[in-house]
Amino acid sequence: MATLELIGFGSNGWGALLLLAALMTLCVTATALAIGAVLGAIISAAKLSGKTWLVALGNVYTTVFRGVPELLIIYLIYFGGSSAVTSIGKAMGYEGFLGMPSFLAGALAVGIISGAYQAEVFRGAYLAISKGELEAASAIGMHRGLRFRRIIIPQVLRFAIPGLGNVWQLSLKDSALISVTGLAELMRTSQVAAGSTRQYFLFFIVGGILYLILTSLSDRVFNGAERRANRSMPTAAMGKA
Amino acid sequence: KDWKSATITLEGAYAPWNMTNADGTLGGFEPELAKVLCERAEIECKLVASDWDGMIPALNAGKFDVIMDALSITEDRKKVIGFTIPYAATPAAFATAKDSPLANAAGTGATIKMTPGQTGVKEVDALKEAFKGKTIGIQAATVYAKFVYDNFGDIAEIREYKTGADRDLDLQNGRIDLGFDDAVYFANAFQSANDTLAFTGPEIVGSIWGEGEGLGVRQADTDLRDKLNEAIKSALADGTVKTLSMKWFKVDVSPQN
Amino acid sequence: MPGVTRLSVRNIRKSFGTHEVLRGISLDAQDGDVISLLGASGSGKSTFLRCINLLETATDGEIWVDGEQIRMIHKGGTSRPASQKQVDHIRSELGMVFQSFNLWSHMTILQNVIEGPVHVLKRPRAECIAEAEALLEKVGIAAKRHAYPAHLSGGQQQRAAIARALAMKPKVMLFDEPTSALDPELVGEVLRVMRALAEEGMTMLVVTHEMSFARNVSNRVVFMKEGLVESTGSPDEMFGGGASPAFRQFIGHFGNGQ
Amino acid sequence: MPGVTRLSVRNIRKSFGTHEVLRGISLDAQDGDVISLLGASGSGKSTFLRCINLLETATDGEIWVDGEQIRMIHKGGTSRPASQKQVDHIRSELGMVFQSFNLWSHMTILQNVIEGPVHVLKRPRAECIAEAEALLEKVGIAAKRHAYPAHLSGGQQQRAAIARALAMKPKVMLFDEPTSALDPELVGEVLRVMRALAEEGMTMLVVTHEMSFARNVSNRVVFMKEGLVESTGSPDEMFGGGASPAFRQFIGHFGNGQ
Amino acid sequence: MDFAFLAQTMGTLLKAVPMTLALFSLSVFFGGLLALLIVWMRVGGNPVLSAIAKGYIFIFRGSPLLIQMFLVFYGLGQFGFIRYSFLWPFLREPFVCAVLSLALCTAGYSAEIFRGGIRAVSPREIEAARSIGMSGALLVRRILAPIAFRHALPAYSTEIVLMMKSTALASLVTVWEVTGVAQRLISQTYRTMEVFLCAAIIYLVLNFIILQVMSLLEYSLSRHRRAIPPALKA
Ligand SMILES: Nc1ncnc2c1ncn2[C@@H]1O[C@H](COP(=O)(O)OP(=O)(O)OP(=O)(O)O)[C@@H](O)[C@H]1O
Ligand SMILES: Nc1ncnc2c1ncn2[C@@H]1O[C@H](COP(=O)(O)OP(=O)(O)OP(=O)(O)O)[C@@H](O)[C@H]1O
Ligand SMILES: [Mg+2]
Ligand SMILES: [Mg+2]
Repeated sequence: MATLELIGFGSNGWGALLLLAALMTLCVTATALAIGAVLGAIISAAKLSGKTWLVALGNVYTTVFRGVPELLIIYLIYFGGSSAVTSIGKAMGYEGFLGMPSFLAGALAVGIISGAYQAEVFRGAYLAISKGELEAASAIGMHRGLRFRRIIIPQVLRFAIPGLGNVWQLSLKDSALISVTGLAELMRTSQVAAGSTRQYFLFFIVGGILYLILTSLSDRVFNGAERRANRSMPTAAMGKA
Repeated sequence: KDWKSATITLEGAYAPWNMTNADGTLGGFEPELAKVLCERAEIECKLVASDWDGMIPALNAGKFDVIMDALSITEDRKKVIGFTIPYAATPAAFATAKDSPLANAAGTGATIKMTPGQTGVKEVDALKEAFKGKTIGIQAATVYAKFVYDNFGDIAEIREYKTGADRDLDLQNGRIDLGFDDAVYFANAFQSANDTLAFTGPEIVGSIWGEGEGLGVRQADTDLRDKLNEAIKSALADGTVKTLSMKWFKVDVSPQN
Repeated sequence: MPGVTRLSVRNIRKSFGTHEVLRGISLDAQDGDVISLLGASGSGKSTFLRCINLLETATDGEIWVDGEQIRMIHKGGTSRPASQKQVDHIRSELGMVFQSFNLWSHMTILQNVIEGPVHVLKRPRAECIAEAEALLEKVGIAAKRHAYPAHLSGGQQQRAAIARALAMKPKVMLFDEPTSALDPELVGEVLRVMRALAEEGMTMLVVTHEMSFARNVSNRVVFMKEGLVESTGSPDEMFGGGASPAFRQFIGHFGNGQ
Repeated sequence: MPGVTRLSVRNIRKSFGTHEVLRGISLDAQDGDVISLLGASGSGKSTFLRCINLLETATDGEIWVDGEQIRMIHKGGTSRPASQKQVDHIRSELGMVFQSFNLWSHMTILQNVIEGPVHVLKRPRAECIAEAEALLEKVGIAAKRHAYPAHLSGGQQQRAAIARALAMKPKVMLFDEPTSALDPELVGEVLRVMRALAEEGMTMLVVTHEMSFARNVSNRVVFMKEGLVESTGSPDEMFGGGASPAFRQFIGHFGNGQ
Repeated sequence: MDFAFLAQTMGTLLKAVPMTLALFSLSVFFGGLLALLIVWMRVGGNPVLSAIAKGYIFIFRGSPLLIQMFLVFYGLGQFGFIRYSFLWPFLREPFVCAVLSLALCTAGYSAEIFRGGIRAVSPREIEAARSIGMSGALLVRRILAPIAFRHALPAYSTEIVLMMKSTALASLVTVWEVTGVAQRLISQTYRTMEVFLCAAIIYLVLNFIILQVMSLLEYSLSRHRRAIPPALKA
């Protein structure tokens, strides 16, 4: 059947390209999540610091990057980032254009956005740590650094896993918007295949299914991580509604 | 700069002008023409695909050096980028569903010539009665959009699409009655729509669509533009453009003036 | 070495805002002393313990732990410890057991117990594990050493918390109502462990509502009222005829179940 | 009207999976009876109360409330009530007071108390408010009627919970360890209210660890052991010399604080 | 900076704000209703309904809105039986389709959020309600829903802001809201940064207002958690 051939792996099939694109989506999202984790940690620390201006700075960051459509941010970073890099190059004596690679621009944009969401996740996780456990750490003479490393970090990670799962989910779909930078991720490859073969529905449905597969795979990873992290928690007794 | 090498961008999803093959390579009229032009200009060219939406800003940001994506040469665009001479000029026409009452409207099969901003042409006005109250789909921010607004804005409902392909789907679905676009593009679209769509009314050619489709370059890169102009001239003169055009479009799109 | 002063508190004051919770409390604990702190809710017992190991900073007063004075900086109405390093050191010499156990939920019981020795005292891990297991044996929960706190009963959690504090080899143990979050039947387990500690000569300061503990285990009873030591004495003096009217009224609450 | 049987339970059994928690318990409560249910942890006291008002469904047995039998459907090892409507009606006649109060956190105390009369019994709001205020007066927290539960002490919350149950004008009150989540000093407040209720002739079934209540307030003591009634009798019989060895051993836990 | 151009751009974009707001409010409203239905199916105990709800949530949370919208708008019309049904006069309208796909998508997310809220309700408070004879709809209306809604509110405000941003995709189906108009402006003027900056400001302001309203709502619904008198602090 022609349809099967189109999405298959033969010489006329888009299967290989689509799988590669799904892999690209995975890579760009993972990079973005890593960038976002660093930013999120810094921003949540600022918001928890209690210093007025740091808190304000954190609030501005989270408000702006959660309040502006992702597409606009991607554009602003894709184009704005290039002109910034170019002018830095000029200042250092390099004549000509220095583009920002689409992968980097896309990962950076999605990462900055996910940083805003991760900041909230980390903050919530920190606040969920029992005050008593922190006091117990002080009471045996742990200094700040040790307390942070031994008590706070492990618990923040544990409480943050479900929230991080959601952020991953959001970023996965934000990465679809990176297609405007020309990066051959899943969304753009589906569009290109659709435009080149004029089989719009076929490729959009296949693209959608690939996204669902990525989602369920990552769900599985996060659920596993959550179960592992919650070994130490009481088995929750679900109340009947 | 002596332009030993250059990067050319195209969308890779605008068949048959340019498209992506299942193995990821680029094919179609423009990639093949680009190869010819680069050889003649003695430039080593690299083709990269990018998204239509950001193409012009990205050119100016320096991500590539040349746009080759059925880019019409217009006054608005000339304000932000430079153009070579055109390598193609295509007519435009209305399309509708084959079984629609609007099929075979007055002037179907004829060709008329128009100049920029021209209205009140009798062949066009002849369509007004039939198109009254109908919905016309156009691709947003194109020269064709301006034509439809100027001539039918008062009698028909106009709906703007982000891409021509979306509009074609809605034409098939019956959400709109008519579409107006590049006739070469349409001819190819009809095939993939299983020939349920057809042209209606006259084909319109002339300077109303600008000078035709040219290569876009940064305004500062006049040396590159000049090199490419020479290559285009020679490819037009020896019929290479015509050969490629017949291969991909089944008609000759090389500029006639 | 009886007679050594393990803990000495001189004239401690503590205010929250305008509310003065501790209004000048002094107390000495010699080696082997077991002191029960009694008092109505809000009388400042918890605050007093928390000031001793600097979870709260006393507004005024002096604290010596095992002969070493905690250096404080008093400036413009607020005070803070002069050296965080000294604070950490002092805290490692004071074992604290909380009402709500406060075991670290992400660690097993054994990990909870070795955490301090390994990471604060920086002692060899293997040695700490051996000692921890002995301690867990002693408080009777060795079988649970690889369980997480959430999977233990309250009484077991509290015994683990005691083992955790003991693992630091503290000079003085501070207990803040260690049994009052427990079901009546679990109280006994914890009190038994505390009684054993007292018999081994551990210096202890215990905030409690368990009159039988105060009466039978401790060698001194301190009764606090509104931020002051209202009366103090040996259990025999206090629970015998000689107590102050306020204390008699206080213990009156407990005799009958109404 | 003494002598009327308010509650009658016949041979109740309850299993969770393969574990049989109640192994056939029967009990009658006449109008004005105050019955104390004692027993070790895990003996099934809570499960028994929860079966009576159908928060758990008994695997077997019969329950009559004020002369009306609860209709059950037993099918293939599982059972369920035949009519949700009857269940709701029966529950509205049984007032339940939980160990952990369980006040609705999003409502003020007054709203908590009138919720049932207004929305379940569908009585006029104004009337319910008047009655609720009288009840809150009676349990001594009328001043707190516009406060939210989170702003009250445990003892106050428990008294509000009692008022909420009383507002439904229940035929029988069921108490599941109503004081064991309270600080020792707050226990008295709640016990006082319960004693007053008993004196007014309310029929009550009370799971408790407060021996003084069982001894002085109730007119019957039921001792449960491993899902069965091990022994039962008047407080004088039970706490006097005549009790069974198992019960004597059980109350032995409570005399001293270890 | 070309302020005249910025002002003109702002003027053009502001004219599209009512369209953005209409898309937003209608899709949040219908999406919320649908979410209630789905969450009822999801937690109701009927395994078939629950599986359907799970599948729905999986599909609509797991795939990009762009694809959903494309398939709803261009895909539904491919089916003759839809084109000739009574629904077509509605589905023919791009605006209706845009609202439909936005609502379908947010319903999946909101259902999960509401479910989280329900799970956060203390089973003990439910038990207390049962023990005075509440059940069924009365229990849901008086106890479960108010507490669950309060728990769900913070997550739901985030979702609503996401919805506001999602309306930006509606230009795909010829509904010209703020982002679409901005893109059209760019393809006329090629001044990407300026135009997008104006659009960004508009969204920022809209979302800021939404968040303020939501936190006001949150504040007024959390009286029972606020201002615990210090004397009663544990
Ligand atoms: N962090 C704080 N901020 C303000 N006031 C506080 C703080 N901690 C305690 N207080 C107040 O100090 C007083 C004494 O509290 P403390 O906890 O020391 O009493 P306590 O004797 O331990 O009582 P309980 O038996 O209830 O534990 C109380 O009135 C309390 O409200
Ligand atoms: N929902 C349940 N599922 C399984 N087992 C249960 C459940 N509820 C109670 N049990 C078991 O039933 C037994 C009796 O429990 P129950 O709570 O009735 O005891 P109790 O006498 O009230 O004890 P306590 O004094 O600790 O409250 C226990 O072994 C308990 O583990
Ligand atoms: Mg205290
Ligand atoms: Mg119980």
